Amino acid sequence: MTPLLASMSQTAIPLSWYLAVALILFAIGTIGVLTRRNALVVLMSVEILLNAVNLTFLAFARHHDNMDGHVVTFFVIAVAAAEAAVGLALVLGIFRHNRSVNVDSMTALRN
Amino acid sequence: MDPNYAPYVPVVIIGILVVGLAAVILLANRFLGPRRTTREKAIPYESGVDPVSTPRQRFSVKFYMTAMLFLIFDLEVVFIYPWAARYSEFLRDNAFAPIAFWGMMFFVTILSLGLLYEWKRGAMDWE
Amino acid sequence: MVDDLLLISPLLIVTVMGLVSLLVGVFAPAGSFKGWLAFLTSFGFLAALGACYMLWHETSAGAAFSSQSFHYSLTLDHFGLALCGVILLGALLATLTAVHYLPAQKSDHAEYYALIAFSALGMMIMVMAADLLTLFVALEVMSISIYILAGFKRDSSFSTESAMKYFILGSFASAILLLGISFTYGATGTISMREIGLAVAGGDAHSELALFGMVMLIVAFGFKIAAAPFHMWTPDVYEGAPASVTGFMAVGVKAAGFGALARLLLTCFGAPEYRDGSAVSWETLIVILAVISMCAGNLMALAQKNLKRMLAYSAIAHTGYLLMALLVVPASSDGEQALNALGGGLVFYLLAYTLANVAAFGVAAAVGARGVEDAGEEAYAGLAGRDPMLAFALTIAMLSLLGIPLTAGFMGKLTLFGELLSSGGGEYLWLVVVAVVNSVVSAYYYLRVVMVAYMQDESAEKPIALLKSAPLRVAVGVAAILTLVFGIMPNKAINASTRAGYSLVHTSNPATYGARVSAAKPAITSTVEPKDVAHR
Amino acid sequence: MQTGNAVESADFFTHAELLPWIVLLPLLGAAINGLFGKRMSKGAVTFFGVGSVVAAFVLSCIEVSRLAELESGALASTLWTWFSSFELHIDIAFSLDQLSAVLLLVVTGVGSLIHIFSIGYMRSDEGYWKYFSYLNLFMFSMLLLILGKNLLVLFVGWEGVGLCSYLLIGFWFKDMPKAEAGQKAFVTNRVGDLAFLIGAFILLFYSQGTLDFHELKQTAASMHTDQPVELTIVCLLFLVGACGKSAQIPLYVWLPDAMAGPTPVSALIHAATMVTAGVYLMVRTNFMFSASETAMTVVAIVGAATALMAATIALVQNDIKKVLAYSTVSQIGFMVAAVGVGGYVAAVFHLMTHAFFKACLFLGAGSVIHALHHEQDIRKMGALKKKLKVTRWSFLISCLAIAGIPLFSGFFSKDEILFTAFTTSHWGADPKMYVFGMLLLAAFCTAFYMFRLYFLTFEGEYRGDKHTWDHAHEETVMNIPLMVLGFLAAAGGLLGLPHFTHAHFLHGWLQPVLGFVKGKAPDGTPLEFIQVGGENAFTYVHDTNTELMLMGLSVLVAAIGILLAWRLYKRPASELPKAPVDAWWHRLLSNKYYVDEFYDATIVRPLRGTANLLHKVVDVGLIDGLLVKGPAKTLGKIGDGLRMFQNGDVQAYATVVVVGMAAALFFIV
Repeated sequence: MTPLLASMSQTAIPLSWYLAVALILFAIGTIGVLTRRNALVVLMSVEILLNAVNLTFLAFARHHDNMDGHVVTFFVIAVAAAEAAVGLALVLGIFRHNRSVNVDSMTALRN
Repeated sequence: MDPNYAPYVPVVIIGILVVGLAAVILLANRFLGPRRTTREKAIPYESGVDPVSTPRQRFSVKFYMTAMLFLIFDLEVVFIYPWAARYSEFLRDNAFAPIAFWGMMFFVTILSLGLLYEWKRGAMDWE
Repeated sequence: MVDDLLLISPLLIVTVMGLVSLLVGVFAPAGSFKGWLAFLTSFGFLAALGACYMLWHETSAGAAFSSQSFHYSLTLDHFGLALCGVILLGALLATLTAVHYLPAQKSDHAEYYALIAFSALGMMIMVMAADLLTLFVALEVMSISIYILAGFKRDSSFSTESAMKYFILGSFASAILLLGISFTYGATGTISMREIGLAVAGGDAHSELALFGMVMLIVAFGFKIAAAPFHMWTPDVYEGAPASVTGFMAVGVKAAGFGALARLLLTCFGAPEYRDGSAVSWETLIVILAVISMCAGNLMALAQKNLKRMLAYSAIAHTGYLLMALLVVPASSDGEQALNALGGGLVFYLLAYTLANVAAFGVAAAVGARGVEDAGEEAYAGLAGRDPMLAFALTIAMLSLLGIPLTAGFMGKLTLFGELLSSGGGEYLWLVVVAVVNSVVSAYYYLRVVMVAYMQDESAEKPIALLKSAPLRVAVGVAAILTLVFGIMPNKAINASTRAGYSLVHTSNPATYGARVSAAKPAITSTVEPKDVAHR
Repeated sequence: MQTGNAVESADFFTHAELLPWIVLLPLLGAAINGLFGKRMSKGAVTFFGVGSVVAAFVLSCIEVSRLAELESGALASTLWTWFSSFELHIDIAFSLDQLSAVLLLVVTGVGSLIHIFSIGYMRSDEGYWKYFSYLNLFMFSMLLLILGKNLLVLFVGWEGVGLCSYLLIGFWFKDMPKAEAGQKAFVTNRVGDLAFLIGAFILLFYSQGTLDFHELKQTAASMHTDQPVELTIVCLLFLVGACGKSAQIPLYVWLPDAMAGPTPVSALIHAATMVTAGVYLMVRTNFMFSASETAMTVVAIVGAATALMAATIALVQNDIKKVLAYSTVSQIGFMVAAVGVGGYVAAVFHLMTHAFFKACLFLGAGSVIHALHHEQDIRKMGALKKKLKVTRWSFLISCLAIAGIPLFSGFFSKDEILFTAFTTSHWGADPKMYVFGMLLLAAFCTAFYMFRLYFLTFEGEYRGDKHTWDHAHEETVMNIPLMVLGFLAAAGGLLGLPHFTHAHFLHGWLQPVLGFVKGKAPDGTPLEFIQVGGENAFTYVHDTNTELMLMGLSVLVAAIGILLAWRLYKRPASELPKAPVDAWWHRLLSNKYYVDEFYDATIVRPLRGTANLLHKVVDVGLIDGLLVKGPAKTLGKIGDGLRMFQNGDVQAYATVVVVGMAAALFFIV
């Protein structure tokens, strides 16, 4: 192993950098959920949220040097897939009724 | 060099390599290859399908459904793989070994039942 | 290993029942009557209830099992078992209401019963979960099933819309929950609740991160239990979803959410500095949520004429009352505070709430079964003339929700408020007064329902097409009768739920009970009779 | 402390196995009639409905005679432990002491008579079975209220009678105004209940987890020294509760409207029994009230003000039942005032005599209304003494009783209240002198409006249509209760002869309950607070001259009132005085001092407004308008950066979640 690579493996990127990236991603996802009209894009934003969280889990797992975070990440990925399947089916249902997948077309239930 | 940036040196190297390699290949093609252009050759290769159409084209929803189903079942490998990798260690613990085995069997059983359900409901029929 | 399977037998029974009804349904000819599956599922719930009862007595010494086979991810204590019982009871009765309701709504699919079973499974695991990963997965199992159930009437745009709304907001809340779990994990380096509690109490945790995590966990659970201001989804979803689903969702999700939240807060953040303010107390946050929830819920319900929507707002108000139960800190015999125990208020109130809501939504299902979901006033006006039994059950349910004596709801409120008064040196006297004021205000809209059912004439243009369904009547009747029984002779149930509340002492944070529980082995914690902690 | 009390309780109480049956029999009757009444014959319904109450009366007599034989203590019966958690331990238990014995006999006795009367009154009603079912349910609740051994059982009865009155007021529910009257009664009662509940919770907090009356009596003494302010607050809250149930200022508005129900119901619930529950509550917790001077003063003033105000309103009412309703409000005001000046025995005494003569008056009114085909306007009556003989005589006796003519029951009880109010004015705060004056004025009004009612109804000449006159008749089954009640209204006062005769039976009887109470003299020395007529009357001066003088005064006042009514109203129809409808005082009175309007403007509308506002502002305004539609006009110009608010409901909801989360984070960090 060259000295350069050895030094790489020893000097970790600080935890806070990972967290910063994750939180930025989370913010992007949140803004997406709050602002995008297209229901599919909203679903994608939710996926971004989940992946942002995944990133924090991995960063923390690395920081604490244990496997718990990794395990959680696996489960989150699986759950996200299940959620996406249900979400897609629901978007289809909405499309059948409204001929549109806009989130703001869903205002029959109110008050 | 500032030691703080040491971790990024490989990233930089990889970046340079990627850009460089791509540039070299493209340039080599440009300089080495013969050029006799026809109309067919000028358009991107798409197995004869018309490559230019509107990007807003709708796909049948069945693509999505199949993709989702694939995704879900595919993802379960994520749980099976680490289990398989550690299974020899589980075997060493006599008390835990049956739990490890039957636990995964239970998981796989439920998964197969899900598959059976999906099959019978016709989610795998294209038409 | 077989012993360990016995410990989770309620979960296994429900799982198997769900899978069986899923597969049986798919092999049954399309378009045939699927109601008989309801009886199968109900039988499963009944069996699981029996298993819970058995396990309750198995753990009668106050022991809590936490088996290595499941990597300590489940805790079997009286608290979990009691809430499982409440959830199963709700699921059982809600399933029976669906038998003829679904065909009337042209949505008679076998998956319904499987999904009810799966979501009940998720709820049960939620209240038993001993680590945050299990909690998260259980919550998702519950939530995803309920999303589908809410949109089960695919022909109805209301149903689909409510499902979509619930889904978007719910998955957003899941993300917040995950972020909270992640921060807590980051602060302590573990996802096991007990170890988190140890780290937090021992000062090994990164306190700000843990605090952030705690707030986000409370927010996410606040969403699930419909606490204001995270309640916005509730009325829309309750109104749009099929009535039989709403009934189950209203009671099950609330019971599971409160069970998990109570265990989580007491186990992870039960240490004194997280409770009485030298760092930041979650109790303050809970108090604020409680006050906002009961006030907002009640005020918004006042002007509401749709039965289902009114019940949604009332659900928000009841969340407010229930949140108060988390503040109960019983005094222990030796003068020190038994920090990690709850009183009997939470479980008993949830039981009363479950029964009343199942009855009310059962009636909503019966009167709304006209193809078009409708629970407006004209749907149940003059119900007493058409169907005295349903009207009577509706009245009992409303009186119980309102808290009139001799109903379970009254005893629930009395237990809850009384316990809060006798704990914590009276600092919450004002909160009890606020809650009493609120519950009196609620008389206006609850009694309005009774008045419309008894004293208004049926509306001329829309005569009630009542759903004729024997199972529904049985479910509604049983719920109403149990409401009265638990109102008149509640002592056994209250004792059981007090025991359940106290069992949290054994299973939550050992650090605050170092002396008493330090001898605990990881597999089975020590056994302390609730009497040692209780005042008497 | 608790165990000590428990031991003492065990010694104090003698087990009585019949006690629960007194309560349960009416419940049984209600259940049988409620469940199977629709398919049963009228005779069977009558048998279960009336029989259960009569049986309860018989059992009550047996138990009360047992109580009378006891040397000390009271009877009690514990059914089961209702509820036990933390320090709180509450049984479903009944107790019968001398106080509840009086109430028990009155309620079951008068209740039986009214049930019998109802057989005739309700004969042709299709909801006959339902009516008796509700009425029995009411009896059950009322008995629970009276016999409850602790505050919680009392509260169950308290809520139960409220619920039953709601059901019975709205009995003819085809009629929307009647249903609304029921709603009004219930909502107003809820305000009182709210105060009662809060008071009970505060009491629970300071009384070391007991709500048992017997144990509370002990804790009240220690509370008095440790938490005098809290005790006063509890008393005042109980007063508000009593105001709701007993129709006192400011919560009396529901009672006149409640007259929409069947007349026997008005007689039973809104005259004889339920409306006195508030008085009973205050007498029952007299050990607390006695210990708080402030509370006593407020109670006295509320009672006297109500007595006077309702009496003035009754002067101008033209509906026979409305007059009686305001009269009831006024008479209960007398009782409350009696409690306020420490005359608990006088309050109970008046409660009893009032039950007799007011039930008789209401049943008489019912008989009149029944005879005249539901005509209630006294301007269309007159000369009915020719047709309704029994009714006329019983009505006249009751009028004499309520007006306070000597030898009739009301004379003794009302006189005792006036006497107590007068003699105790030196104890406590000064306003009690005004209490006496207000009560005297109210007594004058009472005599006037009662005889105005009597003369307009039974004397003079008939002013209604001929057909009705010809069909007017009495029914035997309705006459019997009238005669019994008329007799009681005449003779009931013998139980409490004036003090100078030393033959006041009730004082001696109630002494164990109301006799010895821990209290504090104005100068601060703790003392045993003794009621009027007790052996060691410490606070009150027995002065035969004063008593006789006051008696003369009240008789004079009553006589003037009657004479005035006689002069004005015993005339032919053409000569009847025209009501000065344009006079400001007449308008004020006939609009009942505009209290309903006042409540509507200050409470009902703002509350509804708040709800609507919240609904509009938060749901429609904030979410829809501000976050969704509003920006389209205003913020839309500012830029696309705020477009997020235009997107639709779900996202607005999500925004609220995010804002809430941010607020929580901000708050906690």
